[in-house]
Amino acid sequence: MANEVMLWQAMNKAMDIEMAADNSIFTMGEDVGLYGGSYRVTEGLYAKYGEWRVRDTPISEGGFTGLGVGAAMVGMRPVIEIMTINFALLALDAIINMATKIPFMSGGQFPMPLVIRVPGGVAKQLAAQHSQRLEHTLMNVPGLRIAVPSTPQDAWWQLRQAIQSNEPVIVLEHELLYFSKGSLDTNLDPVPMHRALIRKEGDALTLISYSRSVLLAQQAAERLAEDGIDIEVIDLRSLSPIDWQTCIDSVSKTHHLLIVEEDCGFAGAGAEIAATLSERCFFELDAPVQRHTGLDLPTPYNGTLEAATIPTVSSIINAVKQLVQSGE
Amino acid sequence: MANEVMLWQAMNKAMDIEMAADNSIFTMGEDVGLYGGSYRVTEGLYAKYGEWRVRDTPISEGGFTGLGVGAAMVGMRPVIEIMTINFALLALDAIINMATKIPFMSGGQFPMPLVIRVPGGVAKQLAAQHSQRLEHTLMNVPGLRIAVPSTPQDAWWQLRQAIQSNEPVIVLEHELLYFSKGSLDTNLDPVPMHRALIRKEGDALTLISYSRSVLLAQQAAERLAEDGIDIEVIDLRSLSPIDWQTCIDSVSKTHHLLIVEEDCGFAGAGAEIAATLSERCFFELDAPVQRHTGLDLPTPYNGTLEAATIPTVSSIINAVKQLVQSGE
Amino acid sequence: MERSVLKSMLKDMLLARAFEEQAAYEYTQGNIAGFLHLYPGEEAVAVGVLHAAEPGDYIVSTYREHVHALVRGVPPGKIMAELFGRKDGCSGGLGGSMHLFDKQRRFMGGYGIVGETYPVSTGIAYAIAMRELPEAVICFFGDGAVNQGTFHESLNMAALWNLPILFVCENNRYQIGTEIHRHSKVTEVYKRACAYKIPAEQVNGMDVIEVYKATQSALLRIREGTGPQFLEIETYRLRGHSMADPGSYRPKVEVQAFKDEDPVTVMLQESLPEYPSAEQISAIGKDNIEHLSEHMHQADLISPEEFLRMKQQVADSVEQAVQYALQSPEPSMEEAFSALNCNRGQEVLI
Amino acid sequence: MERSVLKSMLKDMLLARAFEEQAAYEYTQGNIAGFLHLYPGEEAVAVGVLHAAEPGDYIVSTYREHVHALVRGVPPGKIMAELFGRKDGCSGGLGGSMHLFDKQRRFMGGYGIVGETYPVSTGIAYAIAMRELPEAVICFFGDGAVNQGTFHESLNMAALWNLPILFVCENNRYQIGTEIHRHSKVTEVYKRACAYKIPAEQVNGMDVIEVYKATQSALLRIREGTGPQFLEIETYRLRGHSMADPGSYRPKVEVQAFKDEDPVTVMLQESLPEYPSAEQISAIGKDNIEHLSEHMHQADLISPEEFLRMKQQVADSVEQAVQYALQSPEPSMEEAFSALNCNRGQEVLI
Ligand SMILES: Cc1ncc(C[n+]2csc(CCOP(=O)(O)OP(=O)(O)O)c2C)c(N)n1
Ligand SMILES: Cc1ncc(C[n+]2csc(CCOP(=O)(O)OP(=O)(O)O)c2C)c(N)n1
Ligand SMILES: [Mg+2]
Ligand SMILES: [Mg+2]
Repeated sequence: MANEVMLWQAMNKAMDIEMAADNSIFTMGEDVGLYGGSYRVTEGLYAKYGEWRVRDTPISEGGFTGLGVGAAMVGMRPVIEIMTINFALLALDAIINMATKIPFMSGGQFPMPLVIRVPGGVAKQLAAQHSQRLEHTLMNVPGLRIAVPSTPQDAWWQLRQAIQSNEPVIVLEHELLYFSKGSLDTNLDPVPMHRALIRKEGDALTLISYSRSVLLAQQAAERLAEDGIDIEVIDLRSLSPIDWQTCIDSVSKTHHLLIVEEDCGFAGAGAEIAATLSERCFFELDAPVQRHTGLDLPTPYNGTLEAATIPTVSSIINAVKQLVQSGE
Repeated sequence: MANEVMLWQAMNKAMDIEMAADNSIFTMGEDVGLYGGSYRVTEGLYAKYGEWRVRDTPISEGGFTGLGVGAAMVGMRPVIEIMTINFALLALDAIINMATKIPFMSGGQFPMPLVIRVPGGVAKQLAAQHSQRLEHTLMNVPGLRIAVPSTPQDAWWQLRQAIQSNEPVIVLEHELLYFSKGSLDTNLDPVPMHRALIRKEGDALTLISYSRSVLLAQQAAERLAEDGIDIEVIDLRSLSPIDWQTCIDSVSKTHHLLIVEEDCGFAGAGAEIAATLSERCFFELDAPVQRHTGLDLPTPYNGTLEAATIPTVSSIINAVKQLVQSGE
Repeated sequence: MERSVLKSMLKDMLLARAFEEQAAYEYTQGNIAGFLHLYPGEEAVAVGVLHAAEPGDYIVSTYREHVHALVRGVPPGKIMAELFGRKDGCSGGLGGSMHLFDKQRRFMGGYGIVGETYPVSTGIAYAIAMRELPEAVICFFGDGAVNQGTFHESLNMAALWNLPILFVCENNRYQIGTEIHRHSKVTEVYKRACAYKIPAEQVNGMDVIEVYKATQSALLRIREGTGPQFLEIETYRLRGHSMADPGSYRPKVEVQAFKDEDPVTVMLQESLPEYPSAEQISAIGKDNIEHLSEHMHQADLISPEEFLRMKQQVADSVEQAVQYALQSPEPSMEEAFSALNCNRGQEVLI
Repeated sequence: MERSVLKSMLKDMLLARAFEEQAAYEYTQGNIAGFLHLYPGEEAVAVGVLHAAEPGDYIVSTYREHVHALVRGVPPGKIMAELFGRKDGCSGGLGGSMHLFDKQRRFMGGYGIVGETYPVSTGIAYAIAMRELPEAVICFFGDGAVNQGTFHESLNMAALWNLPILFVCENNRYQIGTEIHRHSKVTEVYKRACAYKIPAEQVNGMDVIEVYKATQSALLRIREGTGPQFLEIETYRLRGHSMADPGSYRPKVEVQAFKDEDPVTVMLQESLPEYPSAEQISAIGKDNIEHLSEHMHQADLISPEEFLRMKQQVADSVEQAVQYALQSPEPSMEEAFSALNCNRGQEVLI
């Protein structure tokens, strides 16, 4: 039975069910405990599981992310919350030099069942230092997995899968999605963690996206359908690994590919997607692969400008129309 | 008059001439002073300019890189040396959240004449934590410039240009190049800082690379020429901005593009190059753009395996041959 | 202390309170968005410290910095316009509430990432020391910020190289919802400076005169070449951490603050943090503004009429600030790109 | 102290010295590459500390960790094979000199990035505390590592949550070429623990007995629930920072160390750091190995014959270690990928 829930509620439930099942799981971060989490994902857990399993931390991102690494080495399953991705810049040594290198450097002696949850993205006028995306940086790290859920159902599945996995997994959560609603059926069999899903079928063009941009793309697709342009919308759900086969199959059908992402375009996540699919679909493509991305500009505080730095439903519609026409 | 010098000597000379000309320049980093710098770039400067202008620091990468930012805000021209790129993970908040955001967030009140010099790359069995490359991460930062000199002449020009520029510039120096020799003519007019250079002309294929890989590519090109395959080798010299025009002109001539880089392939620097040129040269390409890159694996300590994780002259030759044939 | 200094401090405190309450109101009206961190309750810190500073000194602050900018002399209209995201804001509408900058007044920014004020300050101070100038840097940060690694790294370097920095910890005992005993082993923050041999003391942040005097002598020591100094100023914020924070983690009886004499005229929406009640307030102690104004009345340093006039002036200037902000246009995308390109000279890039 | 403990410590110190000198030799022969950081002069630290630890305790060390691994019981052959980059190395030849790991012996790694040992240790200790086990973590680091931000962040958390960690600073007074007075304002490292209320003391690292005793009582306090403890152990490295470092920044007269009784048989190449001369040595004090062996001779705890036998055993085991390393094959690329994939279970990824 599916329920309508908000994304944070799906994650909160996922945390709860996993923590109840396995007492080697603990979560840690700024204000995850008494306060209940900036975006409510850990609400109620402090009261239920106590301070050792739901730990408020000092402002020491490098220190407590690294703490998660050490704990994972002795069999714990830490879920570290970094309050926002912007602060994760302070924890990259722990993530890149420690979490993903230790399993390898030790010759495979120490698996790393570590989960790092990070809100991020362009939200509402939070200005340049609080509006970043870091997908590209994390993608280039061998051995790191990246989940980017866009629906409550995926958030429920992927957070649980991340916690159960022995790989270091980053869950990137878009700040504007926590309070978005969607159906959640807790009895459904999970889709594999890194499988891409086709959110809407179509044959005019393949649109690949992830996280919040998928929702915008779906809205754009509905409007385009009214104009008789039927596009296929793929939600990647994972940025490392990427489910190339689903993408290739779609491009082989539509012969047009548009990538939509919120990150700055230059060397963003879309670069890898465009590069690989340009190569692997070379003989299928009727027009160059296009990226419709955020501007290469720090995010301005002013709301009008901020909105103009990232894709919107109407800018996506325009980009699709242009690309479809160019191929004709 | 050109002299044969080692790359570190060219950089050392560049530092010296700039410091002599402008006393708002200072340099700072671990062992840059009394010890003379891990790779000798700052040799002799401590004695000549004193401890305030050539400052040995504690091991506090985040702190002293941020110190450079503050000093640049009041008109100094700091040249911060981070001992290797691997430690720059500890300084990314200073680079990304401070150096590149302050000019913008302040509405343009504070230019940022900051240079950050960073040795890096796969050297000789330094193992996973000391063999990283971080190009992709830095490229995605709007407002950050990245110079990647591969010859003593470029190192001389680009370090001086970086110091004279008001933009925040990262100079990525390959650890295996410091003791490589090349000619240096200090009287030559400089090539613009971010201009790509064609190191060898040819029409069979365009090979784009940067830093140490360019030298390997040149050797490969010479051997290929003996087999009658004449490729064009482009040295990007800069990863942000990228001189697209030089690349496009070349691909329009050769119709084949191979990108060679030492970084892990997935979401590496090559992804942006491949994505943009696949798009912009779509109608010129006879075969898919190929990337010949480092493996998506942390660097093993064992020397044989280490060598097998990155492109070599012979692996480049193979990659060229395969691509040229595929397009036939 | 000179009467004129006291008067001017009182006026700045009134202005600070009125400006912040107005900002809270404008937030509820949708004129301000994003994170908005307000200062009521903490006025004596910024006012006391900055009145003791010289115009040649540099100020580096956090995301809770409107009042620091105000006291430094940034026109209220410029600040309000920035909060509104307008072109005439002190950061051109690009920075917003957390990123106020004013180069001319050596107001070196509002920083949003906790712990950034330390390295910025050491950098400026390094430049001063290298050039042997008589200037100092005043570096603000909260109690929660003390656990960031840059604190440690920067204080060591500042001490090692004898840099002219006054470190000012605004200890309001909370890191958002985490009370100081739950984020720091050593809760007397000034004691942590011992690890760097930096002279440090604790100051009552409810008493602006004490803050002023402590700052004066610390700056004097800096100018005499004694190197960095450290003040822990004990204070309290009356509101939640930001406008998004209901502040429900604070036990009601604990709230140590006084209601402003000038009753808060802002209509607080249900979702916004409530002020402590009059009872809670009287159970504890005195608001810093009331403290100073009573002192001045008693010492006959200000007449009731003058006080009223002062309040009116303050109210007027806040009103004017709002008008200034409202009539300012939004910045254009072109302006955004030229801000990014302020780094560019005439050089040929490619 | 028990005679058996003393003997076993002496043997480990001799083994440590011989192993490291052999490694230096193998480096000059091209059997070892990369950065090689050696321990001669500092043996009393690892030996004294680790002999006082229990098998259930966890050890976390830096890139200068061969001896810590040796004393912990990792077979010399396994370590030498790792330095040679061979498959039978304790990290499968993938980690090398700076990244020795042995899960079974709770040797939790050699870390190459300065400052990483703190967070790894707090993480392990958090797990211990959460599970209420009687174990402790021993966290090694150098004097230069103390200025990294993670030091500060981790010590605060360790103290705040009362975690069972023994912090051991190996103070050899140098951060590569930077002498301690030039990298730290407070050079008595143990005093820096005051910022976290962590009990701390200074120990003579040339006297293994003192190190052993100090560690014993610190670990006892930890097991009694007193929380983290801190030892600053004063020591000195006889060689350069690594094999690539000529060590020319150290004034000759300053070199505070003794030449090993067992004369260094290694032929040092010109490019390698030289040992201090006999005069320099006698000008200062005693090498830690000589110190202990003299003590044991005088107290009649060991006979000259037994001592000679011990040396022979040590020489044999180092020789065997080299043979073991030489006959071990190189790892394959397949093995490298399975190390990366040790994180994988049966789960379907896509
Ligand atoms: C590095 C970093 N981590 C977390 C945050 C989120 N955050 C913003 S303010 C704050 C609390 C800061 O507390 P304190 O330093 O005491 O200052 P106060 O807000 O009380 O003035 C936190 C955790 C941040 N901005 N930067
Ligand atoms: C974060 C970081 N910065 C710099 C280095 C380079 N480095 C390696 S060892 C070292 C000196 C460390 O000195 P100390 O902590 O005293 O240890 P010692 O080598 O004396 O045992 C430096 C600077 C590094 N490995 N990691
Ligand atoms: Mg606070
Ligand atoms: Mg040392």
